[in-house]
Amino acid sequence: MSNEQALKEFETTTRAWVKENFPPSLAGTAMGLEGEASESEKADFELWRQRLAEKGWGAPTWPVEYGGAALGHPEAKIISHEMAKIGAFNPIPLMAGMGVTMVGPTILEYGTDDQKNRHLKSIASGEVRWCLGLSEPGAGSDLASLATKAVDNGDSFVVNGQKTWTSGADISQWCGALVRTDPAAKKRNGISFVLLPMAQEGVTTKPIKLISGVSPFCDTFFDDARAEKADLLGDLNKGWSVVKRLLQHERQSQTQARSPGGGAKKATLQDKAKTYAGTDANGALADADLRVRLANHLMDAQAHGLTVNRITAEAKGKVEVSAAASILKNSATKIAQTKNELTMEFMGTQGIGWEGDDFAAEELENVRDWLWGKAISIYGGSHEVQNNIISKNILGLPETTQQG
Amino acid sequence: MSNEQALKEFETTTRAWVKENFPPSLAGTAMGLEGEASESEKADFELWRQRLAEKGWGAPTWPVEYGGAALGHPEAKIISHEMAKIGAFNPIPLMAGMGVTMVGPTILEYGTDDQKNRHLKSIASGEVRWCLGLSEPGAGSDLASLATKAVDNGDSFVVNGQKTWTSGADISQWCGALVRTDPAAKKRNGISFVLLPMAQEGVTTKPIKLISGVSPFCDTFFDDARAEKADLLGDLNKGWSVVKRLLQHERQSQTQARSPGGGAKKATLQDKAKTYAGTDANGALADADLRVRLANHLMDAQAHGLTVNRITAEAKGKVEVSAAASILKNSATKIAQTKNELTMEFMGTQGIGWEGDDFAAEELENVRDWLWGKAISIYGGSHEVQNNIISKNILGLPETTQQG
Amino acid sequence: MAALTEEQSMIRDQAKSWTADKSPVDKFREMRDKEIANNYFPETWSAMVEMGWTGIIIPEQYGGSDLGFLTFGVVLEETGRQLTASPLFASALVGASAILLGGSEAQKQAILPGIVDGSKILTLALEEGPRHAPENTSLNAQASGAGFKLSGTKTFVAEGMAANTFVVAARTSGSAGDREGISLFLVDAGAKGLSRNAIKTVDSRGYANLDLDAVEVSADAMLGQVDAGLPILEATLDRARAGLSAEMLGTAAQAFDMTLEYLKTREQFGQVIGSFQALGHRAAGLFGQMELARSCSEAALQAIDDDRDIELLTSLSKCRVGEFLFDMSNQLIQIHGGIGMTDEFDAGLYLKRARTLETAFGNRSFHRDRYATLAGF
Amino acid sequence: MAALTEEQSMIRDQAKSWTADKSPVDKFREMRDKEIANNYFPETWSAMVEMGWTGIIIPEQYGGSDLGFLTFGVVLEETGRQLTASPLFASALVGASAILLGGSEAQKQAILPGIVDGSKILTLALEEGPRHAPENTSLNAQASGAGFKLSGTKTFVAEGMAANTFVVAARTSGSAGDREGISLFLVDAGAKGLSRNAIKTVDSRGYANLDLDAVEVSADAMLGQVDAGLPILEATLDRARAGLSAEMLGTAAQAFDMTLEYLKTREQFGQVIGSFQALGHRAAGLFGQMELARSCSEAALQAIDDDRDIELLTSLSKCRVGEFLFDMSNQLIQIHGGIGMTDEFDAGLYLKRARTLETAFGNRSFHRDRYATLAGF
Repeated sequence: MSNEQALKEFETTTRAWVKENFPPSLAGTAMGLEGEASESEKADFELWRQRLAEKGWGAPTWPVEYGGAALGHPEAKIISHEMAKIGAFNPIPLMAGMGVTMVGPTILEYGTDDQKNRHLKSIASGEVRWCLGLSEPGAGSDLASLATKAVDNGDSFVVNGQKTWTSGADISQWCGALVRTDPAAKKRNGISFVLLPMAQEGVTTKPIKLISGVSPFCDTFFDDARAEKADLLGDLNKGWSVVKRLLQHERQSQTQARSPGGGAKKATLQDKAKTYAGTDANGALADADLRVRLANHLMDAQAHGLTVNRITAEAKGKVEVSAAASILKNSATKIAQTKNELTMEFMGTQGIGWEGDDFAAEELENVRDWLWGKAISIYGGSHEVQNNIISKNILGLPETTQQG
Repeated sequence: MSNEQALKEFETTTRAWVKENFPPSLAGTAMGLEGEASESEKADFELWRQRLAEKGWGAPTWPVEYGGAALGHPEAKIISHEMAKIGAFNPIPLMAGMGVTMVGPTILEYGTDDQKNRHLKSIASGEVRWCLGLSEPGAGSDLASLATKAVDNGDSFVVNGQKTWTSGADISQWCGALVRTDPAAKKRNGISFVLLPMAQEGVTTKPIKLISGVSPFCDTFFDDARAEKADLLGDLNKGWSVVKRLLQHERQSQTQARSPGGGAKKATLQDKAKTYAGTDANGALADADLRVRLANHLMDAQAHGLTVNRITAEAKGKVEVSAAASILKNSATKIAQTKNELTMEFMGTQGIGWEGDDFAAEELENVRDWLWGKAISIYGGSHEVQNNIISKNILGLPETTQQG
Repeated sequence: MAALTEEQSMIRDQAKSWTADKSPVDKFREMRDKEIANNYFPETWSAMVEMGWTGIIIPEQYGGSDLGFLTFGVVLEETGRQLTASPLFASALVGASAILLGGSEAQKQAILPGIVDGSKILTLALEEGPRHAPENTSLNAQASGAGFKLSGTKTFVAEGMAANTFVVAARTSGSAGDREGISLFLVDAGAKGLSRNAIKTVDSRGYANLDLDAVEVSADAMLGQVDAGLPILEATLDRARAGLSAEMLGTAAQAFDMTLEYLKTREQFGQVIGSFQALGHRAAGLFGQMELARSCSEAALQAIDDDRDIELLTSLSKCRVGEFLFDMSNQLIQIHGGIGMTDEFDAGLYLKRARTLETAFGNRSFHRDRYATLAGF
Repeated sequence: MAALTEEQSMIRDQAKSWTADKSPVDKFREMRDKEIANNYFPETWSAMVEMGWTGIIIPEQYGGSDLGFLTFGVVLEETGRQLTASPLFASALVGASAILLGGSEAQKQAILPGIVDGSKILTLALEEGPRHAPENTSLNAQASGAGFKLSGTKTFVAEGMAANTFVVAARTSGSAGDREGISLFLVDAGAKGLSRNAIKTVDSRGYANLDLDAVEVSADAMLGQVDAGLPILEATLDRARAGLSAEMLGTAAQAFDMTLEYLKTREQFGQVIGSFQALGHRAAGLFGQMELARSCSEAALQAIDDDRDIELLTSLSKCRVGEFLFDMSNQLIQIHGGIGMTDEFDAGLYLKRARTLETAFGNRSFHRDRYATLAGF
């Protein structure tokens, strides 16, 4: 059977399975089942999670022994696609926090058999949520200057220090933390990556309220917290290479620009602009100045999408893959932020609502997106750090003497 | 008599003198009397130069004893203004090369009495043209790394090395040159400023052809050239402070943005744009995209003009002068370059002519302006150097470790 | 700053020290968090009245000091720096301008002293849709007996809950888009048929939506002549734009100062981040924008005082100061990095205020278009 | 580069090494300085014919290789890099496209083999004013006996002195602005009443202005149907735009490479200037623009080969590659500093070429407007 035939067949069986197993009551609901849900909805949700987990579809590309389904990326894509078609979704990656997207893949690469056995299945089933303790108040873009230290204490490390921007720390059960194990070594040496449970006396969390009003992150304090030696991921003092790989997984998940045109159901950006700003006799946006910038934005977005396609094609083809992938983070950021600003602009005074019935839900949502979106150029390698990387690693320009 | 009354009176007498003395045959001719001129025009031109020189109006703010008229800046402005009114002009600053604008003022400040007596009058009369030997092939923005050296030889220095971008070196009689007199000292120390005649065996010049097709600059080679010790300007090995002042004089002459609207006679930029690109039913520029950028450009120009006015007002007023002057060079540059690009754009295929009757004189002139204008962000402190200055001197940000 | 008179310098110093001491941005945060009624502290307002700020553009015969718009701009720049919330701008600048430009002598005598002593709080009720378009005014004013009956809605009315008098733009003839047929009315906040509700905006200031249901006003409630309100309205709007630009400049200048301070103190990779050339050059560029914006802002205010080129210069000012505030508020967040994203830090307050001010009285796009039209293309 | 076929890779390698060896930018400079007739070297043209480049989009039955536009783009990128001058683009892409899209079988057989073997040099004579506006075509075509008489002028005709056949857009009915009424004619360069003169442009390439004075053409000189030439013309223009974008990308990419090399070798303040962060970040930004522009260029060429979304993607490509070339050509000069201003150095050649290409077949503004219209706003 050819590869294409096999995929076709997989698609057919997947479609049938999803249709049979997805509780119709959940169709189109928010993925995380946030806010109020009825008891029956909650039960359906849990049922659906269990069915997915049993099938290994929470993390379908992982090995079967660790809770996955040992599928390829094309198959995983088919699963997503078939779910989307009938309003279904895979809630497990969200429920696992950083588990499915970042911690799990890194454990698969660097973990001992023991670590894989103990941690991966509960991630792939969505039962254990993970957070990541990387940034510190004095170590953001310059992660290597971190100060949280872990001292050898026989079977375990004793961890002291403060982490910040730990996503979902207040609701996570486990944490992957970057700690300093050799204070005498130079910055990037002497760092290790440890896994530790959050439910212990030495760990406290404090949510950080953001300008958009939500608190998805925490300050996390380690005060004689314990991490078992068996939970050292990778070699002692070699945590920098572990975290570099981890951050690659993060960047991969951030390079997709949100499609500005939107799907079939949602009004396109240009249609919304026309609704708010009006049109002239030829159907063109009445605000000619806005029209120019909207056109530039849509071109940016299309150029970005074409570049993603090109990279995929190159990867399949015989020519060497170009360095274009390095530009995607900054490009995606610009597109997302510009989209939000343009939307603010054409909505005018309806675009600056905070809450209340005087604003449509979509209007308020854009305000939150706009504020939240300011972070895209900061986290996961800031705009400036990306430029440093391109300049140095891709273009081969010499490092400035300033860089640590 | 109040100051204002005195100025009013000066204006009246100036108007009368200019009317009486300016040869009407020269009205509106090009200032440098370039290209073909009849013998009688040349004679009239020389007559006019002599009359101005006698009056001290070649460099009106200089002391009378050095060929000036000891006037204030307001009076000097009145002279220019009254000349412009009837199509007259002051050809001396152009004839003196860098003499009136840069060398002369610096000699006035740093020169010995002997130097003042020997050099200034012939500058103020337009009889001796000066060039400046500053940049070198390896020392442009980083002027302090210059290599041309001057070795003590009793009464004189022996100069060896190459200067570049010496404006009008092939037609100048004298040169002010920055030379290294102490090779052992650190970069900015060990540099001196000497004056030397160009008509000597050790000096050769080679015009540099520019992308616009003209050759206003030269490479200048010193091969055992001589500069008299009596022509050392400022102290030995202290030439850096002399040149700093010199460059301030240069920058002052470069901060005026050309008025984009133009005078009463010339068509405004927006009128020209309308002619080439057409208008819609409301009289607005048909190309809405161009219209936006043209509006931005005119706003830039007006904001720049208002800033120049503000700085003048502040200098007169009681409050401390703001640091706004530091931004004028980059601002003026942006305006001049944008104006040329926009003009290219709306002229379309008529905007890319090189020569010939198929293009109007004004179209060809814009092409030359456009190409020449690319230099504005390079010379006299490049765009990048200006930003370094603002960042360091005005905003007080620390020097990067890279800077020499 | 332009060459200020001694009086203007004094007022600037007073405004600077009062806002920094009595009404710093922390005070604004407190107002927001405690959800103070009408979104400003009564004592802030009293202090302003006491300092005479409410009378800056009002002639002496009506109790003001007649110091002019450039002086008002000096004060607004400082309130803009600290995000000081009050009806000062809405009432003592916009409201007062409408009366000064369109009011009869009787109206001036009846209203202006009240603006000065703070007992009257005026505000302009203009907008009916999300985007600024004065000539599209549609709120219906039907002749009725000796007066008019007003029906329709107004949105985004600044200090709309605190105001006791509204200057309402209404249509007495023609239809949306016609320049003729707009009239201005003074409407009491307690008038029968008028209801208002507070709207919650991202900048946490006081705005209201109004609903007018056959609100009766007498003939002498009209500012100026019937159907001829647009010129008064536009002149009022230009004063509003010039004043708002001064406030926006202050907001942006404070954001610049905060950023510069951070560049000088925050360390990364072993040195203060201001020593990274890319950031140093960015700061230099922002500084350039700021100086150019300041020239535009001052020129617009001066133009009103001198009564020349008002339209062109106010559009220039709103557009260029707006551009600087837009860029600066984004860079305020970007350069501060993660800390800039937290509600605890002030950057978000400035960013949110920036976008709100951008929408008021015409955004950059509106003024770019107007500037081009005024310049004849 | 997209995932190229083996054949495309081979052609790219051949084009790259041939242009670098036989037609580097020095060769262009020599042509300019020696004022070579028709502004290209005959041997350059023969070599191209020999390598089969003239037949890349022409079907095999007419002597071509039918490899398609993506392949042609691969070649044009390399000629763009070295500023190689020849009638390749005007004749074998634009001229050939017009015949392929509008020609009868007889016309194809009569002309295409000549394009392939280089004996026929075609070019499009379209523009009549300084700004691209195909539907404004006004050159008069009067029915006369069995044929037409053409009268009027054409400007900025690429390779207009070298061409022996013109594809002339003329108006057979209606007036400027009407989409109906335009017809396309094949006109021999030696036709009675046709005169041409070379114009000297900033990029030192071969362009001509044409004057047609009652030039007689027979009915079978028409491409397509009478009055229905615009769709053929527009489809031809889109092929021209896609091809030109590929050439522009090459020109800009070479400017990028030159600049990057300079950043790595030029020293100032004791270190190579590429280590200054502000310049490093600028280079990173330009690299980003280049990668995005490349995706657009390749997508437009591919769209023609696939016959889908041609209009949208060619406008995207001309606009975005144009933007990159504009910025890159300015930075080429700026980063090189003084040396970049000298005629001796190559930067000026690229800058001059950049602005000429920008005007051809619609500038960025034209295509931004067209993109927005196609996208429905």
